[in-house]
Amino acid sequence: MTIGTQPALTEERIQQLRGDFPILAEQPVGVPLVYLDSGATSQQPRQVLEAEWAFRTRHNAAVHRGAHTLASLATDDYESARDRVARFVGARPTEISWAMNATDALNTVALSLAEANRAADVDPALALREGDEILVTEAEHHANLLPWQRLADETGARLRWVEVDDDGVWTADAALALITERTRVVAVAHVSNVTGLIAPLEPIVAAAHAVGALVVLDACQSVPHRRVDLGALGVDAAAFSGHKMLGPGGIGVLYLAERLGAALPPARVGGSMITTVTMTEREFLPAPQRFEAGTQPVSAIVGLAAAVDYLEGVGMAAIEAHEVALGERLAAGAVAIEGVRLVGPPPGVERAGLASVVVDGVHAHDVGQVLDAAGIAARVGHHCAQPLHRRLGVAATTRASTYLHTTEAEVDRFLDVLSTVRGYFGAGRA
Amino acid sequence: MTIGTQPALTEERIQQLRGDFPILAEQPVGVPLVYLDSGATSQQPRQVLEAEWAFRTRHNAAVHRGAHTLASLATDDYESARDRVARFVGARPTEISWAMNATDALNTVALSLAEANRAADVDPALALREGDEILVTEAEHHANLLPWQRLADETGARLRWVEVDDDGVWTADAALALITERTRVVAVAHVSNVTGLIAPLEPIVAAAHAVGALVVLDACQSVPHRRVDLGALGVDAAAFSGHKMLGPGGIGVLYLAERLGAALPPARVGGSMITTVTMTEREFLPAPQRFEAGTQPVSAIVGLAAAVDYLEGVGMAAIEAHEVALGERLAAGAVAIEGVRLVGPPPGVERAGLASVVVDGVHAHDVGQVLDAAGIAARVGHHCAQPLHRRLGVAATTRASTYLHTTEAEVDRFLDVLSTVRGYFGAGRA
Amino acid sequence: MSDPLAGLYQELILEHAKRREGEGALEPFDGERFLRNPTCGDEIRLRVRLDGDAIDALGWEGQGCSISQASASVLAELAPGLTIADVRSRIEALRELLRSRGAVEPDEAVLGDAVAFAGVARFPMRVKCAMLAWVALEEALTELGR
Amino acid sequence: MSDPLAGLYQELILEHAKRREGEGALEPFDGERFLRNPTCGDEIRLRVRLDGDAIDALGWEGQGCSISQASASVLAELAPGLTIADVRSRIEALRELLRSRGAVEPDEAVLGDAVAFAGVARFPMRVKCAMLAWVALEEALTELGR
Ligand SMILES: Cc1ncc(COP(=O)(O)O)c(C=O)c1O
Ligand SMILES: Cc1ncc(COP(=O)(O)O)c(C=O)c1O
Repeated sequence: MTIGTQPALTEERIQQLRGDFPILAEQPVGVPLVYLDSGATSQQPRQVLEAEWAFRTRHNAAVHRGAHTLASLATDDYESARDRVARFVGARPTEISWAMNATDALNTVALSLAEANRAADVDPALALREGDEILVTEAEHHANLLPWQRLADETGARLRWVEVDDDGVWTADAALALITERTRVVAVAHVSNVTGLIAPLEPIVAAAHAVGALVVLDACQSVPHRRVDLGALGVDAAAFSGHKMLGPGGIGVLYLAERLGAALPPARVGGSMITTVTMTEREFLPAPQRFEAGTQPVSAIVGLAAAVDYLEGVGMAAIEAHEVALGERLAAGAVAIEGVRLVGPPPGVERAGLASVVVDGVHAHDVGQVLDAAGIAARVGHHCAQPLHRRLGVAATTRASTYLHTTEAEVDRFLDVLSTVRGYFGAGRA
Repeated sequence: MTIGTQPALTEERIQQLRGDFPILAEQPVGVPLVYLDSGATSQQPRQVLEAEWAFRTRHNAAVHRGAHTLASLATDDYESARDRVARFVGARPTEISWAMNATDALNTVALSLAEANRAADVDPALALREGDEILVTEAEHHANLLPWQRLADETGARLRWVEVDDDGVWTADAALALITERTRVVAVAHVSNVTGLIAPLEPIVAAAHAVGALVVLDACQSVPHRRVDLGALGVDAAAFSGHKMLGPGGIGVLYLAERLGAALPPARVGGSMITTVTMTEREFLPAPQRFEAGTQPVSAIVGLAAAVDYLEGVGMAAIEAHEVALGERLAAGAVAIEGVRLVGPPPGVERAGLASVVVDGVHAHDVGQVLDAAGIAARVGHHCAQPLHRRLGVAATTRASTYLHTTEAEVDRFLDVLSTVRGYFGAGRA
Repeated sequence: MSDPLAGLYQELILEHAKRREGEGALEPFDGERFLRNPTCGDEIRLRVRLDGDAIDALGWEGQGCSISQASASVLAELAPGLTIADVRSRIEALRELLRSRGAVEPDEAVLGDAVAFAGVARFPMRVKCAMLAWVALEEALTELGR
Repeated sequence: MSDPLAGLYQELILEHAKRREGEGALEPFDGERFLRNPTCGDEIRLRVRLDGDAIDALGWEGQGCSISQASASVLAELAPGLTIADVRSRIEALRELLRSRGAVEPDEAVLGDAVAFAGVARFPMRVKCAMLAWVALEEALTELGR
């Protein structure tokens, strides 16, 4: 069977792919590792490690600076990586610049808007004034909330948010009701890292653009797991992290649509992003260089491009189909366990390949410990989404998140162990 | 012979160390590579690559978040790396936080000061007002100039600078004359990346602290090449980059002395640096976590710690002695060539292991090309120090910069080829 | 259940996590401290009443994992009647035990039921949970200048 | 000198770098463009005078490496007398040659002395130097709406 042009992720195909991931053979607690924490950070296939090793032992040099051959080879690797990452998300190469992580990329957008707002001749398209509004959702990751809180505080704009229901779900209608002439920025996660909810982007982008607001997409949980065409989506900015998409840590991607990249001042200033500098004045290069002050994480960028090649080799459509099925299996399995509450869309409604649960009477940390003892690496805590958890009435949840190497058997093992937790702690007994 | 407790870098010892650097055996132009561009980015020994490979294939996980064993192993690696990097520069672990590169770290200090300045109850120690002054030198790298230009613009403070002489050299006296009651920040490079000048820090720190000014040190060219004890120097903040000290790209180090780290608000906000977040409020963790928003470049940090171990194994005193000797050899050799002008301290005055030169009548780009054809990777351009070059009256210089693996023979080869350049372009002929 | 877990969740711990000795808002009180473990969201508000140089009573309210709750319960049982100096040295003893990664042998005479936390030493991510109430007491005493 | 360098610095280039054909501030002029190569600091200020559909004269001032200076000189020799359309297609031809990494054969009938820049194609870091004056002319024409 094929999905798109790639083979479907059958059990056999997955076993073959797992061979590429050295860490999956590790046994940190003495039993086979069941890695269900790809939503926090993903594991890297040998191909990524090898691409970086080759770069560092053969082409490593400062890019876009020297005239020597090594520098030229490094620059070629660097720009080729940019091209591949851009193509992967439907962007032009000049729309892609680098950050430390997605958090940094989102901060860059907010800091740059603050900087634009301080300019003597503020571009009206970027101006934020008292009475203006920035719209987020109650389910955002702190990385896509705090920068906007601060931008609102600094500019006098008001931060508004789309509320979620008891399951942590929000709707397009609720969002559209809050997009008004006052809205200047709409910042939203494409896929929630807690609920697995897939945001209804199309109407939101249309409504935001109709009132001249910018749309900033937190694509951390979408780009790694499904085909995302940022150009087609029409968002103005987007951020995602290499370490969540089989790539190395230390590299985030900032997408700025051409019109925004041309208008935005840089958040970080320094070398390699200027044309002319005097002791009192500075002029900047156009995007993307304008947003790349100082020496960039070239090896990590090369590794990220190798990850993108790997993902394309496997096929994003095949990955998405596989993970959506696993997400459904997680959701359906969780609600079938007595005393386990599922967060996010109910079974039968599409979700990403992750599920967060609450076990009645047992703290998430204890749930995680029981899972860990069985070799299952899941994440417990507020997943950097405290407002959402407060709304759900819990301090912490337990999250299982999948990737292309996750098997049905691993999901079932998670559900099995989950079903033993309450018994172990005597919860549910009177 | 030993220097400190380590063997001196004799020819034999260097040849042995060179075996650790795979790239030094490469021949990008078909002749042996003479890498004299460590000042831009350094090459990595196998030990650094292997440490990262081991981390990524055995312990990779999100740190300080999950409760699972892999996350615990990763967290141990991460904090152990912080401890080693801190010890290497005479800092407490809580005084070390991570950045994308040194540029990012310097921007963080300036952005955080701007943020502190906007607070309702500005800490008087951090306040910058009209009439206040920020002091830099005319020789700064753009990374240690532009952030201060912008901070001055935003706060109304005045940017002042220590002027350099015709060789690009400045003196303690010139600096001290500019440190007054108005001075709030003194930002200076420990070692110049163009002239190799070693800043007279002691009197500057004393004078700055006497008037209550902060001292921010650009340690990019010092920490990799000599023993630097930031605690003993008494600076308030410092920045350096992993990629210039045998470590990987994508990791910068921000040192904030305890008193400053406790007072400064973060520049980047997001996950993993907060205690409590609501939809409108946020409270931050203490330093260093406060300055570490989002997923950190853990593998690069592990690699940097391996680089630090490697440097300590070789011995910083031995490295410094070796490179100071090479710097003198470069300087003395350069001035002996007709039509070659040396920038920075003259031979006989201590300089770091680098030298920048101007070849009469030949553009630096052409000089670099002739060197490259001979396998010599040197850097040509303004080295991110346009104001300095403007003062020197040239658009670009050619810089050779050394490291522990550089041999006298390599320096001599550079000088040899340099001496042929004018003949090749017919410069000097009438 | 597998071995490692049994080392962590000793019967005594599970029992204390349910018993919650000392839970409730102590009145009147001399010192109070609120602490939060940002990693997992454990919270505790601990109050202490003194009687001269000794701890008269402890009360706490909070939420968190079984380790943190049990640890508060154990402390509330152990501390009353002890001198401040004695309590401080026992807090230090627990800290040393938990940070030892298993190298230190617990002393029941000093730690009472807290010896049951010896297994936590092998789970570095849980050390903060087990220390939470104890650090809260330590800081409350310090704030009182004691 | 070693082989690769000879390919880059052909005699013709070194000769043009010294000759500096067309150097000077052209007066009167129709279009002007200032360009800078931030990597190495090469600068050029290029002026063009038109005569109907044709280039009447070029003048330039600038500083930079031998490649960029030679390339301005070659252009100033080649362009006058050609139609705008013709010059534009020759600029495109040089761009294609330089970006080809050696895959494209230079055509002397089209490029004149600029065939000497064929060797630059193997030095990607120098392509911008060789194109600087040519891009300046292209942009000056575009600004004139031609
Ligand atoms: C003196 C100095 N400061 C700052 C920097 C900037 O370092 P990075 O590019 O790693 O941010 C450099 C290196 O380019 C440097 O030499
Ligand atoms: C939805 C979402 N946004 C933002 C982030 C922050 O990403 P990073 O930590 O790589 O900056 C994450 C991951 O933690 C995430 O899941």
